[in-house]
Amino acid sequence: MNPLDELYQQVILEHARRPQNHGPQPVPPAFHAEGVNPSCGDEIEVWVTFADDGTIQKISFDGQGCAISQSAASVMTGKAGGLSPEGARGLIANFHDIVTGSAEVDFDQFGEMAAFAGVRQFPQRVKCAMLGWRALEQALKQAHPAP
Amino acid sequence: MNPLDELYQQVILEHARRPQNHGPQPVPPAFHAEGVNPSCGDEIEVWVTFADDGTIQKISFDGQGCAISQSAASVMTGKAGGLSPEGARGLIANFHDIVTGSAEVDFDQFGEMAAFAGVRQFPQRVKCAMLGWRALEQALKQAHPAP
Amino acid sequence: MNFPSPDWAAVRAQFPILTQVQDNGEPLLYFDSAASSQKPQVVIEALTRFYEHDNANVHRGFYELSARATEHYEAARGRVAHFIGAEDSEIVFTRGTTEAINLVAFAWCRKNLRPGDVILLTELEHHSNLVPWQLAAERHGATLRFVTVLGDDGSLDEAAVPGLLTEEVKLFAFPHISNSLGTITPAEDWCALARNRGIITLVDGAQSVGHIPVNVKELGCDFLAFSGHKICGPTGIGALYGTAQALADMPPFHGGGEMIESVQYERSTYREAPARFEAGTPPIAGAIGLAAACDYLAALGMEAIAAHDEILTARLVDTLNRIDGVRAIGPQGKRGALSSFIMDGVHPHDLVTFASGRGLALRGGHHCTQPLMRKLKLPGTARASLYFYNTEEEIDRLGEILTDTRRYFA
Amino acid sequence: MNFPSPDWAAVRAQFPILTQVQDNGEPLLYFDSAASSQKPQVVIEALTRFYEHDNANVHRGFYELSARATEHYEAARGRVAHFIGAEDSEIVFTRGTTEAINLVAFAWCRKNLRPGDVILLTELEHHSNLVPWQLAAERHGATLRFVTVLGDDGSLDEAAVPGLLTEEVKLFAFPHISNSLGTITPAEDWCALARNRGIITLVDGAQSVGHIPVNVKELGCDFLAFSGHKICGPTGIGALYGTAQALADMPPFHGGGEMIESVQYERSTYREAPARFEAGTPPIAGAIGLAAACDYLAALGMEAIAAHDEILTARLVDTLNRIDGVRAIGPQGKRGALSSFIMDGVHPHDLVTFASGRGLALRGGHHCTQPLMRKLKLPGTARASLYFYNTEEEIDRLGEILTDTRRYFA
Ligand SMILES: Cc1ncc(COP(=O)(O)O)c(C=O)c1O
Ligand SMILES: Cc1ncc(COP(=O)(O)O)c(C=O)c1O
Repeated sequence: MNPLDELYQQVILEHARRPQNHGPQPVPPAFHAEGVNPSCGDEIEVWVTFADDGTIQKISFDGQGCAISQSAASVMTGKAGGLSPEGARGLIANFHDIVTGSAEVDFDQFGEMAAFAGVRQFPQRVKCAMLGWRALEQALKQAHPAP
Repeated sequence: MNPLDELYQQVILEHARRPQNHGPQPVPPAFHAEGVNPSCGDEIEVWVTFADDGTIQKISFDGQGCAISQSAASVMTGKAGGLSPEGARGLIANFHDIVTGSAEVDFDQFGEMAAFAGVRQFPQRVKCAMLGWRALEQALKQAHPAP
Repeated sequence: MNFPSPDWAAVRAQFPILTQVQDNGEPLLYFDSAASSQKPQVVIEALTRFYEHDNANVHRGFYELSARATEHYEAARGRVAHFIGAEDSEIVFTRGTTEAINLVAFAWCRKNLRPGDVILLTELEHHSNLVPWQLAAERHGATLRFVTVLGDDGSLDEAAVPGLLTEEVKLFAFPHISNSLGTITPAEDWCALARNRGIITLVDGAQSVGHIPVNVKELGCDFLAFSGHKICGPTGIGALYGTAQALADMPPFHGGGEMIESVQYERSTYREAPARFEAGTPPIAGAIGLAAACDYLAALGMEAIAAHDEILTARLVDTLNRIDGVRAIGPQGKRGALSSFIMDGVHPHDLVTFASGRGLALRGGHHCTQPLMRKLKLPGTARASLYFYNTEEEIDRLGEILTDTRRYFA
Repeated sequence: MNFPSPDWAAVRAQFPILTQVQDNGEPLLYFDSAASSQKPQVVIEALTRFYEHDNANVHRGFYELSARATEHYEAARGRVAHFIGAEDSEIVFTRGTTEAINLVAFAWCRKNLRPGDVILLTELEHHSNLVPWQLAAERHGATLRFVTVLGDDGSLDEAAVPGLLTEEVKLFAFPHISNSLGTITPAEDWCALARNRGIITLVDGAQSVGHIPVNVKELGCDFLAFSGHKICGPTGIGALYGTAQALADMPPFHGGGEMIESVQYERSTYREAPARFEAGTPPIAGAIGLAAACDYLAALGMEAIAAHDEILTARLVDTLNRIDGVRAIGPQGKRGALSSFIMDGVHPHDLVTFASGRGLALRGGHHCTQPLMRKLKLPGTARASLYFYNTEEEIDRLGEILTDTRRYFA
């Protein structure tokens, strides 16, 4: 597969065309965070509500952006639901490792997230892929400030 | 003659060793001006007194500096005495032309000033040669402000 | 047209990088000259020659090498000045357009901007001609006003300009050519209008100098800023032109060697412009490289370059508009040598990434004009910009690649 | 010494300019490296390679060439950082030492300097580490204090430093090595002392980096400034090192592209350091050239360079002192790779002009330390400065020429 086709795998293009959990959903008491990619100006907003036990109950995002940022955020919303804060932080780290090339990519382990391994050949797009994920990180920080 | 010997002609070295009209001579009501060469920090002071008819009566200078600036100032004090302000301005222009190479150099016409023609091969030294002369220009301006 | 037209194919051959094949085997199709131009051999050689033959620090040295370096450096100032119709002493070397604008925004504003004063800009500004004024306004209690952009054809509300140039306006800064839409502003008229009212003008010439003939005296501006790297020169060099009067009206900015007259421990006096604004060892090789670039462009002929730019740009816009789902943005008529465009359903970043896979170098995003993009409700654009070394064949190939791009993502 | 010593003759051969014959037929004897160093082939080639293969604007491009240029530029930051023991994010590229110091004098002082505060300097300062603080003090109502120079051996009143670092002192800036006398300051001790008292330190490393091993973490400074052109790199590039904390404590300075996060017409937000302080297109090729120079020096070995510098400098001082009527000025013991000197009855300018006629490149004057010269009652000095490419034979030849010079003018 050439690098472009690896970057724009079918699953990525599908998510970009029809993102999940997308659109403004300001349901209080949701935690809300924004991500801005200074190199392109793309912005993404993420809303998260937490269950009483601290796990992520509902997560959605809004914003316009490239196929990479949109599909990455879409996949994120599918993966992060039900996770504990630590679990979510671990997931963010996993995803970062996938797009930067620090992780062996195992489809069984990572599911759709593995499709983003093609990003590693385009270092300039790492920020796109991480945009929504960084916003989730922010929202987690707000909900569970470091002691 | 090589460029160096042309620059440091005997007459220049002589004037540098034994400058005329040299030393602090703050005789009021002398007009006084300073020249600073920013590229080396050398400073020269010039004092001028004028006769009733406006001609230069007495001119002297003080300051430490290189052989070129000292000898040029020394020669200046020998040449400028008795000149009218216009005459002195013309002399300054002549000297500038000599050191920058805009003038054919005629020893009969310019006398010791002609010895400074060697400076034109050392553009970095033009400021040295002009240091005292620029101060004279300043003093003239003070004494006879432009209308 | 009464100027000789160079053999453009031969000219192109003078740019070593343009023969490059990309990693993926595709030949390089360079359409990002508005961001940075490529360099002809003669400019690269000027740098090499300097370092191999003439390198020394300037101004304070009395030995041959330093005298030569100084001569070359000051001659470079003269050559750059000549290129835009200025006097030597009206050129301050800077790192580029951005630093040139910041120099004015700090030094000129420090002396001349008071609380309540207004700086007039346009809504087209590149961040580099916007953020420095935001910071200056904050420092001095002034405010910014803007000439409005009327639509994504990049047209400005020119009729409003006389009314906007009120008494509180102290400075009017605007781009000669917009880098994201290609708009050409009526710079001469605006400069005349402003000068009549005692308002200082700064023209951001980053996209005009080197593309169209620019003569600062005809332009009538007080300041003009431009970058070397956009006009075949090295990176890290550019210039601020200022009239003798405007430069004299600025206190020192950076302090250090070269810009001083006399220094004591507690206070100093400063030299006149341009030295006053060139603290420290200057980018000597850069200045010499920029002069080589200016000479190179002048030898090609700025009229010839502008005419060739125009032909290529027309073909570019036409090519873009023929592609299904693509819309060229910017002026209908005369414009800078670039076109922003959008492709239905394809984000600019995906577009340029895909295009890059075919060897095509485009820029995608906000082009350092975020507020403009926001105002026009664009999520950024893709932009193809060109220079005289581009060819009609390259433009045709660009059209093919964009057609493929649409197909890929649709 | 447990480091391998390079073959210095072979090293010298890597500098194309050093084989040059002067106009008058004399071979070039370059003794002005403290003003600007010469460049090895490998640095010149790094520039050429960039312009011929990798040139594009950085950061905002998604195509291959721009990705490569960005990678090289950011890798250059890492290589320069590594050279002085810093983290990548602690390096801001500047035009040189002067701009680096001005950046701190503007941005850091704007946030942190209040009326009544004091900036402590030494009487050794180069104008570039003096005038920026004069201007900052004027802007903020602060005052300057100085560590006293005790004599023309360049020694400082070190005993007074603890007493001078009072509560009002907010920043202590000093040279690591004096460019006119060669004094080496006790930088580590001073940084530790200052840090203990919460006082920020800026070390002017223009004459130390590239001459002796410099590790910023061992030095313990908050800021370090140095210039590329003095350490085998191109002109127009240098760096400011700042600890993450010190850099974070600075508001933006120049505004423009690259340094912003989000821009609206009325206000903007800014990126973190180092991007925050690199407005506009950076000197891309310069940064890559500087990294090549750092790698080159590291490959020679900074310990080996320092040891070789030391041997040559000792011979230089010895040679000077043997000449009748000549007196070397500066420290008796360890010193930077240079010596100022005076010759009885011969003004430094005449000396260096005459020497230049023999191919010898010396500097004469105040060396951008006017107040120091005035204090020491010197009408300037002549200065011979060297680097690892100089040879013992050159020093011997320098001795002969100076002997002739004395004879000529006496
Ligand atoms: C000690 C010292 N500080 C600062 C500078 C200024 O460096 P630059 O001119 O490269 O900015 C120099 C060099 O001239 C220097 O020797
Ligand atoms: C219109 C305009 N202004 C200013 C700039 C900034 O130029 P530089 O980045 O060379 O300082 C640019 C280029 O990016 C530009 O296109």
